[in-house]
Amino acid sequence: MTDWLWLLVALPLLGALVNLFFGRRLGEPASGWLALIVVVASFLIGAAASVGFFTGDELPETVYLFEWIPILGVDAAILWDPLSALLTLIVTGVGSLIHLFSIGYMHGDERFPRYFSFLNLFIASMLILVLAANYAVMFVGWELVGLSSYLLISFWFTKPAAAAAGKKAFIVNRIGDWGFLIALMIIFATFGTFDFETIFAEAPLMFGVGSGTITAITLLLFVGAAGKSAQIPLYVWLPDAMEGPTPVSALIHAATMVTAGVFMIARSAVLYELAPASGVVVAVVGTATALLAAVIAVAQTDIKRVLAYSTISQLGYMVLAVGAGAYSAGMFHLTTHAIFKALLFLGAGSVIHALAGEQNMFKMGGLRKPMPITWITMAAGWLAIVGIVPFAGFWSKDEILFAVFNRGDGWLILWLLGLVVALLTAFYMTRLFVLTFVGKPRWDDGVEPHESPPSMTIPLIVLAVLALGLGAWNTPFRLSFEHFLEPSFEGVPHPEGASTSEFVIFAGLVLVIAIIGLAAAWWRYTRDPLPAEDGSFWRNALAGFHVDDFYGRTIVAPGKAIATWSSEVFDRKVIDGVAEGTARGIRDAGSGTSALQTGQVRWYAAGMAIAGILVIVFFLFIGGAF
Amino acid sequence: MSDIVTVDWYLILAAALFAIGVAGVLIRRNALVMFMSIELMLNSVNLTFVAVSKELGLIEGQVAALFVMVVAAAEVTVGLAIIVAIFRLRASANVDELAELKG
Amino acid sequence: MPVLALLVILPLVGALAVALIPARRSELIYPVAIIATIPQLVVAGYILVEFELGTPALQFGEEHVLIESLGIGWIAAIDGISLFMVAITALLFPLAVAASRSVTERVKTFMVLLLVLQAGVFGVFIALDLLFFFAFFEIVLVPMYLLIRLWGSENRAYAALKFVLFTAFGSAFLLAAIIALAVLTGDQFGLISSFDFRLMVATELTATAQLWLFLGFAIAFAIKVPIFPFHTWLPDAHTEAPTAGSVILAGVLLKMGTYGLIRFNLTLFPDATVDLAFWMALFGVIGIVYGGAVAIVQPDIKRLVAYSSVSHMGFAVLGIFALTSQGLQGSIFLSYSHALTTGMLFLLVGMIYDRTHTRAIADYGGLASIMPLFAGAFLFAAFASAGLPGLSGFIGEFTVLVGSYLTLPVLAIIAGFGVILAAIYLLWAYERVFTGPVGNDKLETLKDIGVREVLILVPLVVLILVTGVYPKPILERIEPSVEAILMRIEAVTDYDVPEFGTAGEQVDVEYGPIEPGEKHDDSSEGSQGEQHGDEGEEG
Amino acid sequence: MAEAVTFGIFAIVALAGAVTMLVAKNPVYSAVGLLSAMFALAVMYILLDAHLVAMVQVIIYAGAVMTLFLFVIMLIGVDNPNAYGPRPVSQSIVTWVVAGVFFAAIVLAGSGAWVTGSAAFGTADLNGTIENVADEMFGTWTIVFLSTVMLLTIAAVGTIALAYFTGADDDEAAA
Repeated sequence: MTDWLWLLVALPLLGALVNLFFGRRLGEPASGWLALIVVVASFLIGAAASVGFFTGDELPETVYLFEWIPILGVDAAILWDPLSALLTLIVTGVGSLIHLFSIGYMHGDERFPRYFSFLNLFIASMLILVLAANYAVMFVGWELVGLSSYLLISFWFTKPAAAAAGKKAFIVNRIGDWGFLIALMIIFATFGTFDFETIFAEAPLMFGVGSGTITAITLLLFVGAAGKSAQIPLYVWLPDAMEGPTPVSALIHAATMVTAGVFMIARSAVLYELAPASGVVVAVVGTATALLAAVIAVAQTDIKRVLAYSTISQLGYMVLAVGAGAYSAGMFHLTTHAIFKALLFLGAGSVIHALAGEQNMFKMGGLRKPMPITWITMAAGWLAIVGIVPFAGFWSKDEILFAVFNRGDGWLILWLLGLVVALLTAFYMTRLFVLTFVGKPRWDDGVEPHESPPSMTIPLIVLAVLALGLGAWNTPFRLSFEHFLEPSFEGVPHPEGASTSEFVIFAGLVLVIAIIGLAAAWWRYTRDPLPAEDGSFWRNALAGFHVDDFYGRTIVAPGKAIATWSSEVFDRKVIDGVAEGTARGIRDAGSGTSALQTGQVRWYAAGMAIAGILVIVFFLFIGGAF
Repeated sequence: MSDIVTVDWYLILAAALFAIGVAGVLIRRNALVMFMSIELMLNSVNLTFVAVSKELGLIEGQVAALFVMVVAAAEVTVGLAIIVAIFRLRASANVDELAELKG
Repeated sequence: MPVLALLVILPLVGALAVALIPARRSELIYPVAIIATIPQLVVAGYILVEFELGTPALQFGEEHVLIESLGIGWIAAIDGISLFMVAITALLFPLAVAASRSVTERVKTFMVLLLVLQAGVFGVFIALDLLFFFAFFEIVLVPMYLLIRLWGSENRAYAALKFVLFTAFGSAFLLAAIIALAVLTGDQFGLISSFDFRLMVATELTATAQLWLFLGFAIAFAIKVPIFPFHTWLPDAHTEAPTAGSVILAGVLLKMGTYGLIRFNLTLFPDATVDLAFWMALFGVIGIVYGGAVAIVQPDIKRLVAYSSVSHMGFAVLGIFALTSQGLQGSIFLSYSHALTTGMLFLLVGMIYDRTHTRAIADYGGLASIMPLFAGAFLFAAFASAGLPGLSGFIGEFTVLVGSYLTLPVLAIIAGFGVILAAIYLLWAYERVFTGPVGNDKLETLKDIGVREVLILVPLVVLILVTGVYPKPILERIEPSVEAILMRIEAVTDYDVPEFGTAGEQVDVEYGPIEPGEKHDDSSEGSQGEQHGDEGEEG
Repeated sequence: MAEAVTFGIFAIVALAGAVTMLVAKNPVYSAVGLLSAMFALAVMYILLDAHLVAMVQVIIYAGAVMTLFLFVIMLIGVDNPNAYGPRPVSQSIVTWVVAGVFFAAIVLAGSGAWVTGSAAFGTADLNGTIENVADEMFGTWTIVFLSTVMLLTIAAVGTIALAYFTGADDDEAAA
């Protein structure tokens, strides 16, 4: 079966190419269906190939495709293990649903085929990332998802904001990639290869726990992860990325691409285990990000920006988990988050679609009636992210918090902050849900909300069912998800599981906190009239605490000033000044001596004659004639 | 070669011719005659070459003389062409009237 | 068959053919000029196909002694270092000629100059007699000067003069160094002088001699590459030159610098190379960051691409003086790839300039909705230039960075910033030119690129893509020659090349007499599962 | 002895020709003087066993070059020497001093043994036949020979250029 794995990448790539070159000829629905079919096919291949992992009788395998950069020993190769299988299924599964949704959502767009081409390209890139058998190929996928993200965010490029957002996303990601790149250099200098297998086998033999080299590698890898997974200080691109079409936000900026950083840390678990200091840094950054993003999310008015900050916050959770060494908990939250956040985004997309592009939640309200399916499915997503039993988010979030608590000591602070984030999450998500679906309609005149077409509602329903039921995959009573991933985390110590009594206490605590947040928001936003949110906290939080401005003033503006100075002054005045000064000096010397040239040939001749005499005398002199 | 006429004689003759050439260049105002003086100087140098070649038993001296002749021939054609061109412009071959080389 | 001599002769024949077209049949000039570039492409293709893998030997050798006592003769050969320089030269000239449709004044002279230029460039890359090398190196200046001077834009006189003065300044040192080296070589082999590269390699030089000769060569090549702070001629020359001139300048002429550094500096002066490697690499890295930063704020799109060249060529220099197999291979690959990507960018800028006659970024906006095909091509080239994996630019930069970290870690880390800067200047430029609402009414009427222009771009797109996904055929041809250079440096000096990956396999180091085509069976196909890095200790 | 006589006669002829060239008012006489000096020198060459050089001297100098001179003299007309006006005295003084010092310097230099490095004259067996000269010229001195070929070509081109571009075109040629 693994012989066919290359098709996983090849099929979406083919779809992308066909749509790119022949999309216009295929026309509107056909190109979308083609894109959908290749992704579904990839999903089926992935599912068929991963059956063995579910039954537990297949071992991880590396599939060599071809030699890529011989001098660096890099092969294009696929590492097929439960971790990559899981991500493959998420990417292609959620991807298929979002392709389906997009067929409805992008209806009537004149660049419809182009959109699906980019979407397929993204799927292919993401699969390269998750299937990579070495860091170099992973970096390829890493950059290519950045490319497809860029293309899709700025898909409506005539809007300056969309174009700028795409650029910003790519550049901020590149800053993270710089860290990744340097990590790659150190890895090669240390191990002489990029292969996961070799590195993970040799690292524990070569280095002890706490080694400087491994700490450097892991920290630099985390810089890359921070860029891709939108962690402090590189998270600023993700809210802006909401300028892209909503299904894109759902797929790339919620479910899949942004989790790549978490995936990469989980993939490098062996290295992180050797560098506890890095783990602490990762966990602290993750917690801080989760908290900051949750606070900002509370004040947002744009439905997609709430979800964007919520995504950053949830990513912070995942990063906290992998930083704390709870890799499978982190991966499980990644999985459930992929489902419910995709659901929430698609639901938001459905709403925006229905309201003809309106994204301000204060202009929604009461959509429960005209959009029943969206309402119900959205409710499932809402309860899942808030963490209500038995929705998926409850199980995964609980597991992370429990793992952090179990580390004890200073980790308890992180655990407490995690609880605060849970409270805030419950608050802002309820705010979103209530403002959108409950209460009186506040939409503009002339807007007629309507339920979306089946191509959009079917994915919502599927995702809602998963958001409800997926938690059962890994409950403290039945840790089948952890067992499933076990082959990928060989040699990585397991965090202890919870006993039933512990679980009841902790889960109960989390649940109570979530319900408090939920109730508070429900009470606040079902009032009539709605509370005015214009205090200084609300204004600053709405503006994301002006972090963009801060970066603009401290990094972008001075950088541009230096570059301008280099270009205008250093190049033109200093370097060219030296060059032109030399030229001018020579010219002046020339015109000075030219005064001696009277133009009278006779004087030249006399000069030559006298010089000739002098030469002869000179030779006579050194010849000893005098 | 007899022992009466030594290389010194040839060299003195060459020196005399050369000095006359120098004088010609410096004193004559007719461009053509100045040119002839230059030719005379080149010839005197040739004589030196050939004489010394004989003296040292090295054929190179004669080769050098031949090269000098070639260069002289080239120089004469260009020089005369310049003189003709100047004459066409000024209707005079008086060098003192020319100051085109003024820097 | 003397295929290499053909490379020099064919363009001249072509130039003659173009020159003989009578004035009343001027419509023939353009097609004939294009046809005149095809045979070179065929010859280069033949060389690529027949090139023997796995040996550092100089291939397709030709040797005719002209002046024995002075050691001057026509010596030409190709190895992995020059192979792709020749190939890229053969490829870019047809495209440059084809892209010169918009030249309307003195077309014939223009085409003749381009063809003469090609002959000169081929000569540079194949000549192994340093006198011939120098002659070709200088001959190239003349047509290039005229191309800029006669067909350039507003400020062409300044740019052309600056180009010639800078380059000639370096050439003076080069000539002095070549003659000095030739005399020293002659001394050791009982001749007055010898310009034979192979004898020069065998010459033993004192450390002082190496140092001065190295500097003499390096200044000329540093100006050509260009290495900071000798780069200021480049933005002016690029900006003012006609499209074909910019393409050739960026695609081929700059490579003469990196080629020279590898072929001559590294091979002939190993001691000096090892001593000065850090400083050369340092200036390369300054160039990377400086060029990238300055490119961001350029208001003129051609200047932007020009400064991006400074940045990219900095990577090439860093790779060369990292003195690792990875760095050198990456550097040569990068030179090749930079020719494709920057060549494509200049072609694209030329296409839009032909339509609007402005290069100011501020004059554009929203072009993507008017010229989608053009915008797509530009974005492709921009990403290729920014080193997106899967495209050829990445292979070079990545290999250079990884390779230079082995010996110059700090510099490699700083060089990594160049990757960020590349994304900033290219995407920001793309944003301002192509996205947003349409900038002004004049842009509304522009036509998208047509069949002829697409045909010009297709070969570049295909090569960028194919060699980015599967660079092995190129890298494995470069490798033996690079290994040979490094082995020689190791043998002569006390420098040790760090060995990782598949690098450092034993290859034949001798610069023996050049014989075409003996088959070696012990090719350097790497065994995959070789144990790596078990002696590694953290550094 | 016969050689000494020959040398003496032709040395006088050469000097007389040279002086004629120097003092004659009419350039035609100057040319004739130079011509005789050249013939005299050709004889000297024969005395020195440089047969080829002597032959070339007659053909090139006495033949071609002098013909060219005469041709140009006739072409631009024989100037009236009085038209130039009186010559400044200072010029004459400078001239004769320079020429005299030159003569002295050369003689002095020639008399020093370090110049020739050998006291004996004519000891070597040297014969400037065409074959000997050609061996040397096309063996050791090929590149110099080729350079002179190029020089002649350039001279020819230059002459043609001078003949073509005069008057109005001067400015462009200068730029």
